[in-house]
Amino acid sequence: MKRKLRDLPPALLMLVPSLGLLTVWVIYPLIKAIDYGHKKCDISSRNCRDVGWDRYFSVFQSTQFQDSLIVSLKFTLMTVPIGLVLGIGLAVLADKHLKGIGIFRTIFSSTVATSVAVASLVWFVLLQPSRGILADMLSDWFPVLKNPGLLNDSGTALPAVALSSIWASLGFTFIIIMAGLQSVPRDLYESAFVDGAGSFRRFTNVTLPMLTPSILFVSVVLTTRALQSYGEIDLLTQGGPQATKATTNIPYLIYGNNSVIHNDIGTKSAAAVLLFLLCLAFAALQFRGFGKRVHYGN
Amino acid sequence: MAYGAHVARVRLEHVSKQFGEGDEQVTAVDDISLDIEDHEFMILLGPSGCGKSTLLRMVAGLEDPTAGDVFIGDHRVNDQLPKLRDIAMVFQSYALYPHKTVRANIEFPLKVRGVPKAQRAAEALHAADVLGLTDYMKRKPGQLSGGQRQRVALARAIVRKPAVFLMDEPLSNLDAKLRGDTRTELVDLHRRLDSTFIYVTHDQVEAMTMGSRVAVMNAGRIEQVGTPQEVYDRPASAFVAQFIGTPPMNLLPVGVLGTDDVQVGIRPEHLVLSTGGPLSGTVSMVEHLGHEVLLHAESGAGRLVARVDPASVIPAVGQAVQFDAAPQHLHRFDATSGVRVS
Amino acid sequence: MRTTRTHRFAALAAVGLIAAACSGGDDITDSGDKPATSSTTPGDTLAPTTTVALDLLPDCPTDALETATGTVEIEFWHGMGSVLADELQKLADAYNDSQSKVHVTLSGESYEITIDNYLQASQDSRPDLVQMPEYMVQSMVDTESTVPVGKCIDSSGFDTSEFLPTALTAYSTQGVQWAMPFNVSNPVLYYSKKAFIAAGLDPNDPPESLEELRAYSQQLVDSGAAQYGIALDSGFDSGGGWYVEQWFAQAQEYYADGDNGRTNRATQVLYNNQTGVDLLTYVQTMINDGLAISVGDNASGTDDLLKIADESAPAAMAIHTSAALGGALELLKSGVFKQLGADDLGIGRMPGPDGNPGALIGGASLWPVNSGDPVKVAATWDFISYLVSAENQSEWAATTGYVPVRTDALTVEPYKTILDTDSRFSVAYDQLKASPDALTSAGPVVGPLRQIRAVLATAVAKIFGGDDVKTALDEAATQANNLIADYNTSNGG
Amino acid sequence: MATDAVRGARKVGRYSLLVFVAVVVLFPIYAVLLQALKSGPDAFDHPRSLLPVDLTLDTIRAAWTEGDLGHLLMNSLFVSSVVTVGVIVTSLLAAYAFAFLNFPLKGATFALFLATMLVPAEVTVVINQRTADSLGWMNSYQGLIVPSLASTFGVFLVRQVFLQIPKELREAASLDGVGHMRFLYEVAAPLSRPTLGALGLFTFLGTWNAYLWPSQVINDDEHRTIQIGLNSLKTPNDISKFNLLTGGLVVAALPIFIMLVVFQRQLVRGLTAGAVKG
Repeated sequence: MKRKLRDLPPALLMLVPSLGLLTVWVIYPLIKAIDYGHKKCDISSRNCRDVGWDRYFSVFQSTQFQDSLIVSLKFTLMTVPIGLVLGIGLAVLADKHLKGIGIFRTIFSSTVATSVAVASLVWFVLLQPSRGILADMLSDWFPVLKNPGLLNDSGTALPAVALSSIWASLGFTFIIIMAGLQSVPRDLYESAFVDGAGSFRRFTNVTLPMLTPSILFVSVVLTTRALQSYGEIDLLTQGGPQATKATTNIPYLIYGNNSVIHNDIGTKSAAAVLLFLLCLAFAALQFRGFGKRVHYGN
Repeated sequence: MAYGAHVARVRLEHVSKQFGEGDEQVTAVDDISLDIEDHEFMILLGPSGCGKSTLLRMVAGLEDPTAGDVFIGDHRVNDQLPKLRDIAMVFQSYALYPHKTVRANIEFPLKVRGVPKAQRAAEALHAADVLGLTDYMKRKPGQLSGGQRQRVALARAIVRKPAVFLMDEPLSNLDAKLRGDTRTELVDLHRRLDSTFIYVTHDQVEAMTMGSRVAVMNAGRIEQVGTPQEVYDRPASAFVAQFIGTPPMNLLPVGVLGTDDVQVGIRPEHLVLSTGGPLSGTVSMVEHLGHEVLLHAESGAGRLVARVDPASVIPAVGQAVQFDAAPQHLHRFDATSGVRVS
Repeated sequence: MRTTRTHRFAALAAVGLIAAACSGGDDITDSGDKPATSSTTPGDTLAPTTTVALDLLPDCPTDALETATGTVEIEFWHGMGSVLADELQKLADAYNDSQSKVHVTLSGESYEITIDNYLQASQDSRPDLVQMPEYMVQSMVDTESTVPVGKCIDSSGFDTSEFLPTALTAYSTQGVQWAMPFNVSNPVLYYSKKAFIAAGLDPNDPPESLEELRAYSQQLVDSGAAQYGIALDSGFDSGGGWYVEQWFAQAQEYYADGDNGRTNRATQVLYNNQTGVDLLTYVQTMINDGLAISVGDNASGTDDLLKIADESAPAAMAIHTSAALGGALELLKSGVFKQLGADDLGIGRMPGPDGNPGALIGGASLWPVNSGDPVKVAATWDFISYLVSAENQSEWAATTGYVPVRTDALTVEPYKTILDTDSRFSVAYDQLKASPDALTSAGPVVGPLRQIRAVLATAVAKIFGGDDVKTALDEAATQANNLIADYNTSNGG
Repeated sequence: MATDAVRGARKVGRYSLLVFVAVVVLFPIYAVLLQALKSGPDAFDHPRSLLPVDLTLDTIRAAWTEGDLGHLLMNSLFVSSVVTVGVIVTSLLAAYAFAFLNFPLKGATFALFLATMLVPAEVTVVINQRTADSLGWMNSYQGLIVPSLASTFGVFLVRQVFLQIPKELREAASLDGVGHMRFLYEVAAPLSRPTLGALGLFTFLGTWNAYLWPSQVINDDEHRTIQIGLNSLKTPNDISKFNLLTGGLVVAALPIFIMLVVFQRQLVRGLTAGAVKG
């Protein structure tokens, strides 16, 4: 007991910077946002009145939130599994002792250097229907690239944003999975080989199980990114095409320039808190689903 | 307490230590009182989990006693920070700073205390010299062998010239040969230094060969304190009797060679082959160890082990034998408490 | 312990998702309390004309600058990007160099970010002057944070006789001149003269009415001169929102009640009336007949213009803000597009119902902020009056493609020469000048106009895609009326 | 066992696959780079040529001056560097408390730390903008830097490393009278250097790439960072600058690509540190 208290002053001193910053910039705004969620405010968000906590339910049930929730879920389902599979594929491909493999590894991890802004604008330059490089090169085979443009078509806009996002995350996924692969003890492969397991069986019985911590980590990070993606939407489609709002995900519903709740801090906060709960639920599901199957090296 | 002022008597009075709370509470040290004289080499001996390390750590100040008092010299040090207790400690894992050189490791305690650079270098060199480390001063711990690391840890301890040395199983990570050599060195070191040593081990050989006194601990209590010879010759309890000595003392079932409330113990060297002796059995195994032979026999009183002269006639396995023992070599312990009765 | 909690979370989330799937969809703007006015029918609730009590508004002590000691520092947040920002900076630098009483510092972002930053900021950290696009009028009034420019005009005796009436009216409601028009633009028709010639059309006689637009398009497509007649977009700042407002102005109809919100606070939009249905049915037919092509939301802002320069499937025309003219000509001059030079670009007035002239002004205006410091307010006014001088408006219009807010700017260099040598720069001005001086031509003033445009843009995009016109417009109108009611409840309506 | 011929064929197959995938992954970067290295009429040939001919730095140079990219880069560099150092310091301190000290509610406090990791920026940005505003930090380096100075991820990462430092090391030091701060900078921090390097790189990248917060807190040219500045090269009102964007992209991405090549090992360690120890 005494010892615990003896450590308290230094502990407080050491925690104060982080704890103070987190309190001011994360915890306080979170609480404040939860509070705003049941208020309605004027254009400057200063004079507010209470509209009741059931606002959270009505926001959740509103058409716009439901639509954007579906977009968010679709986007997550497009980016996470495909990103994972591609990342694992690249890593397995590059996990061989071949001459010059280092160059390929550098190339595969290169997109980690692109920010959301850079990656999105790269794809903007590629996909712009009249001047885009890809649009120009491939429109004979894929007319949609030109008319109305991959980012302007209700059917292809979200997959196109997802493509940009998958590409941007590929380097990250590759690096993590690659590191996971390299930490698999070689004798495991050798013993599986001796046991007569073919390369596919070695992959499913040795590689994948040993990769579970890396896969869990990547999937949590990718899911969080997918659920919180804003920059790529803002730069590529601005939530459009408007007819279907095909890329208005929850963050864009909250922050998008032409969102109907753009100037309504109360509704925005309520939607943001709901997004937070969604992220929590996803993280919990992933840890639960994966948790028991994760093999930690130590 | 000032650096180098040696008042090295260590006194523990009714010291207890509990870990955990509520149902999960565990008593690691249970009301121990112990007096360690100045310049004594005190061994705390016991099986793992008996509380000996906890006791040592309370002397060091790394744990606070739940009850009781710890004195170093004339001062009650319960509330004193470790650095003020004039002690040095050698850990089982040596606890060397892996990123610092040998020299920096040895100098570090002095540096912390603000000893001037030149003096600190000289003293580190002296300590290194004492332990034969002068050739390795620029290496880092990772580049040293286990024995060398252990000596660096010792050097780091002696450089401070503490009143009390605390050692927590410092030899357990060494191989058998090195352990033997280091035992001798430690005894030598103790002789040369004007310090009290408190040494924790579970190895009775270390206890017997190095200690000026041994405190045998079991389940948080001290069973016996005495010189190694006393502890061996007159074990204060059945536990001590069995813990000290290899092979351990034969403990006969209650009633055999004694009364219903007394258990009798006989050391293997005191069990002699004697036709018509009171303990009969069948030889189950014969161990030839060169200078002696260990004879294992199954008897009505359980398994017996006798140490016999290799020059004598050794019975074969399966042969029926009888043993006897001189009355002065019988140790009697209370059947329920295990305490020595005579 | 941890797993139990995790389980509970997961279960909760699952329940939530299922509940979500089953629940009905209300509008998100209904999510507070139901506004009382949402059930009334459009047009019924015209309140009597109100005027704002001028005495209650902050004063503009323009002579306070005389009392200032030393240089007065003022801060100006604007929404200009790239070359426009550079040009604005040039004007400000010249101002700073020309006198020592006032020094202005510029901060530029997009309009959207400027708006957000301004609205979120406390009054203390707001700038002394802010530039706001035309759709922000009612919102800015409701922040009660500015000094009405009208008071400055009165107090300083500033002469506004040379100003375009429509430009001034755009920024006044209920008798108060709130802001000073600065960068005025309006949509014009951009077209490829080359395509017109190839189709046998007169490259100097662009279509003016919607009927002509259709006929021209037909001929362009039939002749093979272009794949499409016109490129349309459904961006909320252009084809999806703003242009519809333009067409209502050209048809001399109100877009919102309360005389476009200028006599009274608006409570309803009116665009789902017959005029709206006719207009958008026209557009839909154009697309269905292959005469027009939708370039979508125009998220990049230039998709429609680039369609004119497209090699493989060009459109011959596009409606786009006049503000882009300078940049477009510069781009074409650089020779990036081999098949289209700067001289091949034609500019015509925005084709509208019955070929009526007239356009609503777009662009933005200058709002002096009520900092509470008379000296700063006076200094801000000094800078405003500098920016809208004939000389500077001439300079500004010449480099940007914006329309001068005053007629005498046309007679001053460098704009004068440009007009003389390139008539394309005068089109936007001419159609603005020709606008009738009526409230229908002043455009709607509605609190959440930005959101209303977004809502309409969705409807327009749906109509482009083939949805029923009336249904789409009605849906949008309902949603817009909700927004207005919701806004009015929260903002002293 | 496979024959040499089969093995050779496999090798060829594997290399072709590697090359093909590498081309696909690199294509966007290559295409944009190529676009940036062309100017005027060459930039928009139809059909577009992918051969590196007639290259010029004109577009990049124009983007550099037009977008004031030098200034933007310096801002990003300054902000990212300060945040990196700050995060390392705050993470070290907090991680030390969690790893080496005992105090009431330690578990709860740590859980609170971890929980903040899950709060999306979308929830906090609006309120944080207010906070920055009331502190007078709009359009300032403080506004860009201070809110990012604490990193839950950093605390978590450093704590993991600290937990692997033998307890005896701390005990030995405390017997010598080494205080917490001294142990931190003389023993614990040096021992975690690889992780700190990784954390630093990770933080630097994250700050360099930040988009949402800088766009909300900065409203002037003086403090704008490169990510936000890029958007001004894509401004809707100015059609003439279409190709400048590619030049800007190259300038914005280049420093990070160089960093990636130079610090590849640290980067990998930084990214994997979170994964391996979950």
